[in-house]
Amino acid sequence: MPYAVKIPIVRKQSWGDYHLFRFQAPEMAAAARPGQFVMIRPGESTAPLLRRPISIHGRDRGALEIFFQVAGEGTALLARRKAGDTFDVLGPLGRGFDLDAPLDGKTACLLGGGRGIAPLYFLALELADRGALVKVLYGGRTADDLPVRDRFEEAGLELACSTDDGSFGFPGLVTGLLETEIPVRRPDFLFVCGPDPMMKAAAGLASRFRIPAQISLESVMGCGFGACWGCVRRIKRAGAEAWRKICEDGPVFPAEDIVWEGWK
Amino acid sequence: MPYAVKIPIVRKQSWGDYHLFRFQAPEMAAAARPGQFVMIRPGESTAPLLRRPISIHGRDRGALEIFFQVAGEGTALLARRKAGDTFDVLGPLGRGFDLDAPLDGKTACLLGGGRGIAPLYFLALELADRGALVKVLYGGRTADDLPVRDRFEEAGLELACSTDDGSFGFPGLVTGLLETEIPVRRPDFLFVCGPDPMMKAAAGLASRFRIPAQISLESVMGCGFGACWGCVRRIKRAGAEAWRKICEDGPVFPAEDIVWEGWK
Amino acid sequence: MTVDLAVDLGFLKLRNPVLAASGTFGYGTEFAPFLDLSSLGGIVVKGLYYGPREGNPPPRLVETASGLLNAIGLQGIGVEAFAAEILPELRRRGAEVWVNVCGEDEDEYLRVISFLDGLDGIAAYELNISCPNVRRNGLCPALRPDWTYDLVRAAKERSRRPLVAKLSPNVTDIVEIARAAERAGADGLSLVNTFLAMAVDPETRRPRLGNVFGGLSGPAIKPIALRMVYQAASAVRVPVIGMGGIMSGRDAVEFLIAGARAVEVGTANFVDPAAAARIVREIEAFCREKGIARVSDLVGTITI
Amino acid sequence: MTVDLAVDLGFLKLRNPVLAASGTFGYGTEFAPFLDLSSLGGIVVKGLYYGPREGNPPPRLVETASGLLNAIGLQGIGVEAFAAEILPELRRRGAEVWVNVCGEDEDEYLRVISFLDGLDGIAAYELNISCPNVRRNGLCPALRPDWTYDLVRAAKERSRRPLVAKLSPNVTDIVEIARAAERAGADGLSLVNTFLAMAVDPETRRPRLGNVFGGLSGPAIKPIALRMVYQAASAVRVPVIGMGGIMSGRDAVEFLIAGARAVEVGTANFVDPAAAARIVREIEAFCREKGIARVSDLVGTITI
Ligand SMILES: Cc1cc2nc3c(=O)[nH]c(=O)nc-3n(C[C@H](O)[C@H](O)[C@H](O)COP(=O)(O)OP(=O)(O)OC[C@H]3O[C@@H](n4cnc5c(N)ncnc54)[C@H](O)[C@@H]3O)c2cc1C
Ligand SMILES: Cc1cc2nc3c(=O)[nH]c(=O)nc-3n(C[C@H](O)[C@H](O)[C@H](O)COP(=O)(O)OP(=O)(O)OC[C@H]3O[C@@H](n4cnc5c(N)ncnc54)[C@H](O)[C@@H]3O)c2cc1C
Ligand SMILES: Cc1cc2nc3c(=O)[nH]c(=O)nc-3n(C[C@H](O)[C@H](O)[C@H](O)COP(=O)(O)O)c2cc1C
Ligand SMILES: Cc1cc2nc3c(=O)[nH]c(=O)nc-3n(C[C@H](O)[C@H](O)[C@H](O)COP(=O)(O)O)c2cc1C
Ligand code: FES
Ligand code: FES
Repeated sequence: MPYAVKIPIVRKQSWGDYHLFRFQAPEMAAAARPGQFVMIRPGESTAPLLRRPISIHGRDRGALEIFFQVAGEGTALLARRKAGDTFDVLGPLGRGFDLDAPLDGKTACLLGGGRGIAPLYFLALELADRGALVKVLYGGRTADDLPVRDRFEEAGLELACSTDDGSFGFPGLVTGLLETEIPVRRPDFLFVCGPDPMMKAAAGLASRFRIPAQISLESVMGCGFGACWGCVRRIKRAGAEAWRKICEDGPVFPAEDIVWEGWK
Repeated sequence: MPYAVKIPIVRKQSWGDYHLFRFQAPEMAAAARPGQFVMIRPGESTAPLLRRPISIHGRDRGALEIFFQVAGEGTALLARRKAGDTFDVLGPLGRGFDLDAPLDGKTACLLGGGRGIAPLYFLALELADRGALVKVLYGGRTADDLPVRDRFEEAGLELACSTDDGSFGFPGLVTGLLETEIPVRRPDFLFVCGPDPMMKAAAGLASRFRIPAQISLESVMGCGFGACWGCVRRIKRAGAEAWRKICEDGPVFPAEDIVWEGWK
Repeated sequence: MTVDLAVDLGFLKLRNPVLAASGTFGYGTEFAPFLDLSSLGGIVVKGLYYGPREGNPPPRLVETASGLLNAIGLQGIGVEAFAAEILPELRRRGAEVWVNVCGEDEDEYLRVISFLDGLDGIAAYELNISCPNVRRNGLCPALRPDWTYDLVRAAKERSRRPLVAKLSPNVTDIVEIARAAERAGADGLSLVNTFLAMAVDPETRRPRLGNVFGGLSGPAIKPIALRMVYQAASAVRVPVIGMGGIMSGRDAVEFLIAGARAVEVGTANFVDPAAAARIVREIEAFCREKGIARVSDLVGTITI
Repeated sequence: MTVDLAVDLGFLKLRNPVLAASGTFGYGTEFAPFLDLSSLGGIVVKGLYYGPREGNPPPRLVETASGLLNAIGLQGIGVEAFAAEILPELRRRGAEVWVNVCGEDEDEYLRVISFLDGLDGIAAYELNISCPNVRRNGLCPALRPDWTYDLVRAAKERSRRPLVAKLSPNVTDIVEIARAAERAGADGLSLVNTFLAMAVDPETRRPRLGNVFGGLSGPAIKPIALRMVYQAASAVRVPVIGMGGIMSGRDAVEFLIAGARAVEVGTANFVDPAAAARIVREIEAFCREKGIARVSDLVGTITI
């Protein structure tokens, strides 16, 4: 497993609370698969103490990209880094999206809410590479919460946006946008990442329309590599429910395996 | 008492572990007197938690200067600031040097060891302003530990240096340099700041040659303004010994009041 | 929307739920340059013995990860100097004054109370039965329910003022101690005092504190303090004043929700001398944002 | 200069004084990508009950100031799966394996020991009598000397292996508990387990942990843990293994100087998965720098 203490940041882009960093990490980049994540140490002191999980947003030759939103102290510290500074990064971690099914000519709908768009850029490019017809649905509160939408378009990926306040694209929730898409596009696969209620609603639609869906879950993580048992969520497998580790068994799970009720 | 949360750094100079910052703080600068100090918060997180005491090194119109050496985590964090960043500074604090005696035409020897030189630049300029004949003795381990010696010369102040390893100036301790100076110059006053053993030795010389000496002590400080009773050292006053607060009653004390024995 | 910040301790109404914690606010006057002393719910002055005290040899402070280890040893001026030099000044400034009462033995506690009973302008006593820095091994009355009961009872009988017992966190069962203090007649409880702790210098192989052991305070202890405040508040009827690592209004709100009727701000005063007043404003802003009309509506509202 | 890192616990010689702490090192195999498991003094695997355990509902972790609050609730695979899937792999990697033994009641502790006694390749048992996360109120045998005595004695009588009792810091008098465990026949003591603590979310007014209470670990607790290790090591003859907030070689050296014969590294493993091995190297570098030929020469050398 690649593990590097100090990785140089080669580029930074910021939009308000959102930041995109590119850092040089050839081994990590070679090993990375869509849906995997890295654990980044916010600072050098003991407060904040733990690393923070951040998805791999993109890969470009020997470089990796991350895209994140400031959510608290840890991400605020990360956001203060500049090009030329370094990150203490551990990864790639987790199992990522399952891309074993034949994808050529299939239609894939990718549903990203807010910062949940992060892993979907890497995924979209990979799916397109494998011949899938990709449509990305990207939802945010306002137009300002859709900062990376240009990236998808520049990469030639089909994109539709929604905003809760109607300031850009489809007015309403991104799951509303999905509901309008499903009858038109009849996607073969759904890939989802975003806030819990959005993912739960997407899982509901997937089940109603019988579309296989993969969902990338979040959870507070102590280690990121299966050692602390802190990151569990309720997962059903072979009929039996159990607390399963997001970091090791996930973060991506088939929608039908996720137990949404009774754990929070 | 001036108290500002964020003060902009307007200039930074660094020599290895030594750093000189100038920041804009007109009220603080107006109030500052030589020997006083400020308390600076190293960061925004809870680790490190407490502010760090740093002497006022210089004043220049509305700006203050500090000069410090990296000693641990707190000063290392301070050292990472750049011009344009801000400091969270509280001050000026403490009583500073007693300059009530007539100084015109008197000879003053200033003895600074290592980072202990910090308050003596401000003091030397003030003494010169008041017509004293100032001689600064500046000691360090090696030539690299005398980074601000040019400042004194540029200000037209007489300076002699010593290094423990003999790489620059008088070879040996700065108190050795003082011993050679005393018979020649017969100083009327001594002002001392440096490591404890050096200050103790200087106090011994002052007493032997009956020269009134003022010594700027250090101690770990919790607050810097008399509230925690954490910074005490053993001080004799009117015959009675007591633990006295460095931050409030000092940091500068008459050499004969300081009890060097039995407290560490 | 205006927020009603007043809280009623039963024995005393506070203008707001924020007091400055004993030993971290000097005698109060040191903070006059930084905040309006009358803007706080109260200030608990540094622990007072009857006479002046030398305190412990330095080093007295060590910073630890998000914490402060202190072994001041209650150096102080004693009750007479307090009455002559400090109290008039605090009253002039409109401060609500609490005195943290100390003693080497029961007799001294009672003498301190008798003396203070003769003074005007003190709102309440906080009986410091929990300082870990006086005896080398950290022993104090608040470590045992019987010791707690006896001392609180004797002090309460003597006192003409409300008496809050300040408890130690260095115990197996905080509920047992809290109940003993309540049974003995304490009008309220305050907790926690500092945790008995130490630090070693690998260079000298000596304890970093002159006193060997010291008391740990600051954000590091907050999660343990909060648990104890919750447990104590759930077990007694008298009001509980919570403290331990409060740095912000949100920290204070956590204690209120867990059951504290008021809070004390300690170590934060060193980092930011205006912290206590800032925390009052932050609590107010929190309530306003959430549409909470009275801060007392927060108290004990934790849902398990 | 070569430094002899070996330490002798009496019942077992360790190649160096650094063990990975139970529950923070998974079953050990998770760390194989990051360090050579055989380079550590030992690894204490995650607490084992007889059968598989569900653990507590999430959230299970909350970060606090320089600390980590956890309420995992000892989710785990049980002894049979451990024997089949984990132990062979650990042995193949040359790890010195300790098992952290858990139980709902005395009977389960003894059944775990009996089962493990039947396996080869385990160096010692650490009897976990101090987990605060199993019962809601944090109750555990290590809170009382009589409970400690009874359980340690029963476990020791059953066990064919060295038995180290892991103590709780949530007690008034650690010395009393340490002596009870020693009297009951423990071959060594390890301390501290986590501090019972909690956190509240001001937004939801609920505890942040699914289990309400959790255990606090990490740098925040180091000063309290170090004090307890010093007190325990001064009071018993059996070796003491110290832990609590060790992040670096210098932290470890503080515990050794205070009297610990070895140390365990816990929360640090999450932040830096190679921490335990790094700490071995840092201790070695410290000794070399100070001209200390044997790391055991540091143990208990504190000057008061
Ligand atoms: C596998 C995975 C991949 C992720 N990828 C990204 C990404 O690419 N971009 C991005 O912006 N964010 C991502 N996140 C979320 C990110 O990890 C959290 O926002 C971050 O850890 C918050 O840290 P903080 O110190 O800034 O905030 P904190 O102050 O720690 O927390 C702020 C809020 O976020 C919640 N929170 C804390 N940690 C987590 C966590 N690990 N997961 C979910 N909520 C948390 C807290 O409960 C609190 O409500 C990912 C999370 C996971 C688990
Ligand atoms: C009144 C006063 C004025 C000072 N002026 C200057 C100055 O102008 N320039 C400068 O470089 N330094 C000055 N110092 C010293 C400076 O405050 C310490 O070096 C600094 O606080 C160390 O913090 P740290 O976090 O970097 O190191 P830490 O990791 O906290 O400590 C490193 C070492 O320094 C010791 N130490 C910690 N705090 C203090 C302290 N307050 N005083 C003395 N030793 C301490 C510790 O015991 C340890 O051995 C002054 C100190 C005082 C009391
Ligand atoms: C330097 C210092 C001195 C203290 N002195 C006293 C005291 O005199 N009496 C007392 O009851 N508590 C004393 N305490 C304890 C505090 O009042 C408070 O209980 C403790 O610090 C926890 O709160 P905090 O984490 O907000 O600081 C002192 C604490 C510190 C840090
Ligand atoms: C997530 C987590 C799980 C733990 N699980 C166990 C356990 O199974 N058995 C046990 O005896 N201690 C357990 N502990 C306690 C640690 O072994 C250790 O005693 C404690 O964390 C203090 O050390 P530290 O500050 O270095 O982490 C656990 C600690 C953490 C943080
Ligand atoms: S984050 Fe530690 S097990 Fe998943
Ligand atoms: S530093 Fe607090 S009293 Fe001097």
